[in-house]
Amino acid sequence: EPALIFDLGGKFDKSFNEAAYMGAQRWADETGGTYKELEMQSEAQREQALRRLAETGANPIVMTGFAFGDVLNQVAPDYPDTKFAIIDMVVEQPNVQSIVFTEEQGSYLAGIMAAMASKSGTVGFIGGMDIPLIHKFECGFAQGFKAAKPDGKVLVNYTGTTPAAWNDPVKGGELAKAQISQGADVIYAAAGGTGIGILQAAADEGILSVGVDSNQNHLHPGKVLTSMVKRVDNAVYDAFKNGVEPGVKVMDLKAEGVDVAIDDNNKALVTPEMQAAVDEARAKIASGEVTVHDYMTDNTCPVQ
Amino acid sequence: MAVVAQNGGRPSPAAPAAIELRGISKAFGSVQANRDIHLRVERGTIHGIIGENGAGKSTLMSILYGFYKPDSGEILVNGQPLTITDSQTAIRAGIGMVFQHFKLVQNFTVLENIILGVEDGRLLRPSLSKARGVLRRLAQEYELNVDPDETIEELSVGHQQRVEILKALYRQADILILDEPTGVLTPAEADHLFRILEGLRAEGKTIILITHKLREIMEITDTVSVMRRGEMVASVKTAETSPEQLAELMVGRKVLLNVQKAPAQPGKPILEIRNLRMVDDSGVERLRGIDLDIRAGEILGIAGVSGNGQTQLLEILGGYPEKGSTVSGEVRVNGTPLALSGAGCNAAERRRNGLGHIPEDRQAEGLIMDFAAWENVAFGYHDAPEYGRGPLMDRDAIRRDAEGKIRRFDVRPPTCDLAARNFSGGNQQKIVVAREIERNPDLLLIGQPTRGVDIGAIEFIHKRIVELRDAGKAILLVSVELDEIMSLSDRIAVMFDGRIMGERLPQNATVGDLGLLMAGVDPATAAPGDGIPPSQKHLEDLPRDH
Amino acid sequence: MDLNTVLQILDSAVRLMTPLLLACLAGLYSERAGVFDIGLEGKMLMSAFSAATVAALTGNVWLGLCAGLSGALLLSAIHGIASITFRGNQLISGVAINFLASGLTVLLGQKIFGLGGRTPSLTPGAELEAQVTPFRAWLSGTAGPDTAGWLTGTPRFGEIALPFAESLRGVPLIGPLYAEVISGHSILVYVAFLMVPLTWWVLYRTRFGLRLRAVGENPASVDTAGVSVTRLRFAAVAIAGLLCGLAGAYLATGLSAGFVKEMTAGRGFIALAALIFAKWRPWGALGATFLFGLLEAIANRYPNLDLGIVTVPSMFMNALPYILTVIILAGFVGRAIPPRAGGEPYVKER
Amino acid sequence: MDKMPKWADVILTPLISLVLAMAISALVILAIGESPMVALTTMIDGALGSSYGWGFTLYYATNFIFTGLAVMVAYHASLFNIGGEGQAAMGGLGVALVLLSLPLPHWALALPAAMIGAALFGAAWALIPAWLQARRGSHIVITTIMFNFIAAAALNYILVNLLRPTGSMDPASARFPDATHLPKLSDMALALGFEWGKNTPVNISFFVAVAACVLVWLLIWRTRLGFEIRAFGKSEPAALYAGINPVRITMIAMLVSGGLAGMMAINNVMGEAERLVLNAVEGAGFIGIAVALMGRNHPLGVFLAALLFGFLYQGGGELALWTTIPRELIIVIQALVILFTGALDNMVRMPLERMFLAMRKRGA
Ligand SMILES: Nc1ncnc2c1ncn2[C@@H]1O[C@H](COP(=O)(O)OP(=O)(O)OP(=O)(O)O)[C@@H](O)[C@H]1O
Ligand SMILES: Nc1ncnc2c1ncn2[C@@H]1O[C@H](COP(=O)(O)OP(=O)(O)OP(=O)(O)O)[C@@H](O)[C@H]1O
Ligand SMILES: [Mg+2]
Ligand SMILES: [Mg+2]
Repeated sequence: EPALIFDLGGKFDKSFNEAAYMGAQRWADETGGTYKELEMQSEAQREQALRRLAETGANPIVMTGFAFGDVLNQVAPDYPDTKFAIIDMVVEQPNVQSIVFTEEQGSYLAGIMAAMASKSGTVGFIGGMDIPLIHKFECGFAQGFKAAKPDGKVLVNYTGTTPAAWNDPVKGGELAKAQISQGADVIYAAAGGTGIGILQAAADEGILSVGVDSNQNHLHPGKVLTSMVKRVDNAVYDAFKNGVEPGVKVMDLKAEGVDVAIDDNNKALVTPEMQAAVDEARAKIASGEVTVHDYMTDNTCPVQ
Repeated sequence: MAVVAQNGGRPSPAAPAAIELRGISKAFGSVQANRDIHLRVERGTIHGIIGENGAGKSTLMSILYGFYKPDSGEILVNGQPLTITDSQTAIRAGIGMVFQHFKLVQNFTVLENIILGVEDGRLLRPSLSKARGVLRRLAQEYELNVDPDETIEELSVGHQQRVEILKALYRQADILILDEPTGVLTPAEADHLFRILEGLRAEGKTIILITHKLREIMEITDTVSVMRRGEMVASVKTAETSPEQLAELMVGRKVLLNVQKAPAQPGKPILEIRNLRMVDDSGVERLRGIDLDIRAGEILGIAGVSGNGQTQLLEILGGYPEKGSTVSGEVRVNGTPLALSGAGCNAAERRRNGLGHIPEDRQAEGLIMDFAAWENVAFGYHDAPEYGRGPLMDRDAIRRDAEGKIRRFDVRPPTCDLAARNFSGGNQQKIVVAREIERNPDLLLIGQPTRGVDIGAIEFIHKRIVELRDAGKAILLVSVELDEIMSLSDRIAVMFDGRIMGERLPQNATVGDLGLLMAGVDPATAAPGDGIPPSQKHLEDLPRDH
Repeated sequence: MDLNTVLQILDSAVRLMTPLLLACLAGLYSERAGVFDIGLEGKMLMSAFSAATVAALTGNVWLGLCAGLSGALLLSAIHGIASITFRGNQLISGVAINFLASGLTVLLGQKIFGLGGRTPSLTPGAELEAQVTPFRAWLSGTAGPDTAGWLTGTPRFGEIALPFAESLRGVPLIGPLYAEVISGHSILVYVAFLMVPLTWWVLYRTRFGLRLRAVGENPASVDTAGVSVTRLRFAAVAIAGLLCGLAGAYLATGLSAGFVKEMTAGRGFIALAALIFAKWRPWGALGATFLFGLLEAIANRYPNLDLGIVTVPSMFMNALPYILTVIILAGFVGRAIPPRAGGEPYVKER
Repeated sequence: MDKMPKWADVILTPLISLVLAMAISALVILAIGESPMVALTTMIDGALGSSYGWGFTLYYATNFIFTGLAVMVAYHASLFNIGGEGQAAMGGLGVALVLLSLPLPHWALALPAAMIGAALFGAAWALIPAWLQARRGSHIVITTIMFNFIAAAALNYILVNLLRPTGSMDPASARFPDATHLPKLSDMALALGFEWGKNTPVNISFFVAVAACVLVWLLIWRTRLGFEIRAFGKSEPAALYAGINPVRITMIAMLVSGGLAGMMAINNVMGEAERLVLNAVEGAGFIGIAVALMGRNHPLGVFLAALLFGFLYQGGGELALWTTIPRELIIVIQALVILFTGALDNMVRMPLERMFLAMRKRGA
């Protein structure tokens, strides 16, 4: 019986925990199987949860979030017969699969679309808590945007420094309005629950927004330019269905780990040229002709 | 005892009594504050109630005013039985009360305090202007002058009391209860109050007066009741009794009403004060050059209306001048100069060097009300070597010490575990006095030693002060009670407006003479003064230093 | 920085300060009556949740507002019973109320909507339709077909353009100020601002206000005047509940479109700080909350302050409002004296 | 003069209040369609039913003891320190800096060093609000709230930009050297020859916390300094009269308070995570307020209240982990416990007092 552990944000974080949940749910619906799921309550519980699951014979055990990395590194050797998969972090153990996403690539595509949709030449990025992972989104987005509009401008805001930063739609909305007043006409929200407020403010003010993690195009049909989807659901579904293969699994554009979502809700916003540009970039990234810099490698971003 | 205890139930004469209490009992938890009280107060009389601290006087009156609910018993007002459930009922029945601890809102104006609870409508403006008119009339009628727009915290205690009386009159009280009204007043103010009360009586109003001062009882009341331990032990016509008899009824033993002391044997100077000045943080000069000497074995009494700098003087000598004030001048104790500011100016340091201090306000300064009695005995001396080792305190040593003090000073109840809050005022004072006197200080500062304390305790405290003097110590006594000053002091200085107006020897001084000095009039120069202490003047009127 | 930027920052400050102002005034009523209230946060949160829930279910924001007010009032009642009737510790009661709101909102939200404590978005769309349709159907089923028409309101408070906003825009300075900053807010913003003079008037010009202030300074004075301390304090606590209710409803149905767990994000505590800052006075409350709103708006606008040599990191800019508060407090606002009887239950018999 | 026996006040009242809180909690659980019995047994089983549960309960309790004591000490000086959260976070920074920069060969050396680091940083974070209160009269409630936010921002900056090993996603410091790892209670039990609390985070810090309770008790009720703190807290004018320096007491009380809050870091940062992560405090600073108030500002009370909250935390965590009950239920239960035992205690006490009085009257 497989198991899934959610990080502190909780199963319904409007972000990647929720996506993981969707993936597990899809597997359950399709196969009729059952799985165990756990939500973390506190930092100290991580180890407890991993061990308890391993001891009750759950296999594989999938966990979301980099915060598990350290603990997993300690726990995995104790349970050599159990397979683990961790999302968003590399843990080098013989029975652990590390699933990482190239958010910078997906964000790059979103950046291109934003650049082409923007009339003012200014777009915005609003992150949740100011942590490296979110800078990865920001940096990819900026690179894509600059690739399409070299002299355009990206405004960057972060909501806060405490976990409350993920759940403050009011502040998100206000930040969006601040960016709008500085000319932004597309805003990329990478801020969990705060993002709801950002998308709302963008829709209210009649500009476009870009959702994140799961497909948020439906939240404001015709007003969300696209969503940078991070297919955590696919990763979880895969792990449950096909088992876990130790090593690093990179979910990049090629592996359809990240992408920009285009569906009925935003079809009208995506012009053929935009579609073409995205397709071209996607191909070039896949072929290696274009490399999108990953902020995490050196903590810097080549474009500002 | 030649007094007939008249315990209720007697047939009413033709005119119904203003107040009649039948079998009132009230317990607070396990404390029986009032037990089966019967009381009859005739209309148009002044009725005194006396009793030791904690006898239940305030409780009884609070019941009458609807502040507490009795456990049993019946109240008749003007012959009509009345269930007084809250103060509103009492007010409507024409009862007004001036509490021992005033019930005023400190940062409200006089006018706002007056109308509180009896506003004429939802909006304040009409009520305020009406009250202003009524107040002006009342002020003229009874000579109760207060500025209606002054806030309470800027008024002297005496004026605050006027506000309380005005409050009752504004509510058209027919029956006025005053709980220890003179405890905070100067003789002149007290006389004024009594004239007002007599005026009210002449109008047919009924007055109940609680006091610890037998002189007042004899002077103004028509009848007097004595309470002891929650019971009403006697009600008599004032004309038919004597202070000695009342004191005995009250305490249950004979009491010496006058201080017995031998002439002073002054020794070397202990305290020398030269040109002491103090400017408070709002720039007002509160002390304007004080010069005083006290010798060993001598009591110097400082008389004066409160608010003329006595508090500041005691605080400076005690080592804790008011925050933000600047002090200048010279003070020597035993010949060594004291630091008047900075790190050396510290109350703990002064104590180590042989200073004792009984503060004016025992509840706010002298005691930590929530601390047990034994802790309060160490308070201020908690650094003393005999109370512990190094940073640790030796509880057993302190308790032993406290038990001794409590025994020797007859603190009741004699338990050192009871919180200070739960002792009566008189016993609280005894704890403070025991703590400060038993250390045998070279110099003892005393502020208002017997305010609100019953006569039994006063007698005791006075005796101890005189004993300390006879042991060759110097004592500075500040009191607003002229009686106390005159009977205790070996020399009397009168303070007015931050200055020493003059010095007298008690045997040569008269109340009238001292009273003039207290009002700022020097009989020698006969310079006219307005008799109002500076705290009631507008601050702008006072000269400033910078 | 041009005029436009200034206006936009001011505009943002007005929005950001509104919930703070309402909560601050709520605290003012309560604490002026002698009841300390650190449960402002919880009451706001409860109100935000109830308002968003009912607005989502009925599609009518006014019903949502009523629900928000009731939700906050309910918690006020608990606070009143604990700290007035049973003379409990007011601080503990406030802490408990904050916890209670934080837990209950998510618990109930999950039970009702199954969205992990979130309510559906209040913008017209599929998510909302799914909630509203069954309710309207039920309503017309039980109360008659034409009643569904009652609920044709919007699920959210819209922005109100004040008269002449557009035509006056041309007037220098005042025109843009009026059009940009003053006009174009939700009705609750105007209510909040009107509350300031109203509170001043109530406090200083009415009988109720006089008694309210007295009960916070010296309850015995009120009691001996024959006025019920309990009733006055309950009234004050209830008013505080209503104002917190407005604040919460504004957060969930005015500023944003729906409830997200913990969405008050510490604003109740900031309001408390503003109250002390304001020295418990209505106009002071306006000034203090405006300052907080302004500081946050500035930090939002300049996330990375580039000072030429160094770039101030965003973490610092995020903390700037708090740092400035401390500095201002230390430098300019002296000792704040709270109502004298604050925090103490009124006990006649020791 | 007591209205009822002391044992009734100290034991019976809280117990009945607790039962009431649980009864209401049961109603809430019923209302969301779950079984209160299952919930209760899961909680008790998960928190107290095994050495494993106890291991976690005591771990959380250790955190709460430190923050509870911190609030308590300040409270005795009538200072309301809401800043435990920030001070504990800063304590974590102190621990991390000490352990990452000093080559400490053994935990027995590392523990005192880390304690000093934690206490110093926590105290430093309390120092500014204390100074502002003592010298400038800035209200300590506001300044400590502000300092919580500022601590969060500062820590965020330091972890992300300074302490984070490059290439790591996680805004956390590097792991502390192995030599500095604190012995867990389970290791100690093993050394004594039995198995207890395997894989639980409770560690030697628990004993430090217990020792802290005793020391704080000594400080407050047995030393001259404690006497001054309490006296100052009860009455400032009286303290002045007695020669107690308000500035000094304010500073000392807040330094001790901040130091205690900071010391929490030896449990969660050094003992459990063994590295500094973002938001390591997880609200323990705020729970400390409830713990101190419920513990009636006495170390023994704080200890018991911390245990109660440790139980609620762990039991609640188990509930959320292994049943379908949402984790927010725990917050509701905590709220009800705080409300009934801390604020509505008179609801129970008043009838009890009346009962005892009636009994005594009949007896007498
Ligand atoms: N609020 C109260 N709570 C509990 N007990 C009280 C309270 N007030 C008074 N008592 C009790 O009632 C008794 C009578 O107190 P009361 O204040 O009426 O005495 P008193 O005669 O006015 O004393 P004093 O001369 O000091 O004013 C006291 O001994 C005390 O035990
Ligand atoms: N909680 C309590 N339990 C028992 N007795 C109490 C309690 N509180 C007060 N008392 C009693 O109340 C009596 C008077 O106390 P109270 O506080 O009324 O003094 P007071 O009237 O303020 O004194 P003073 O007249 O000097 O101002 C004392 O006898 C004291 O023992
Ligand atoms: Mg009394
Ligand atoms: Mg009395």
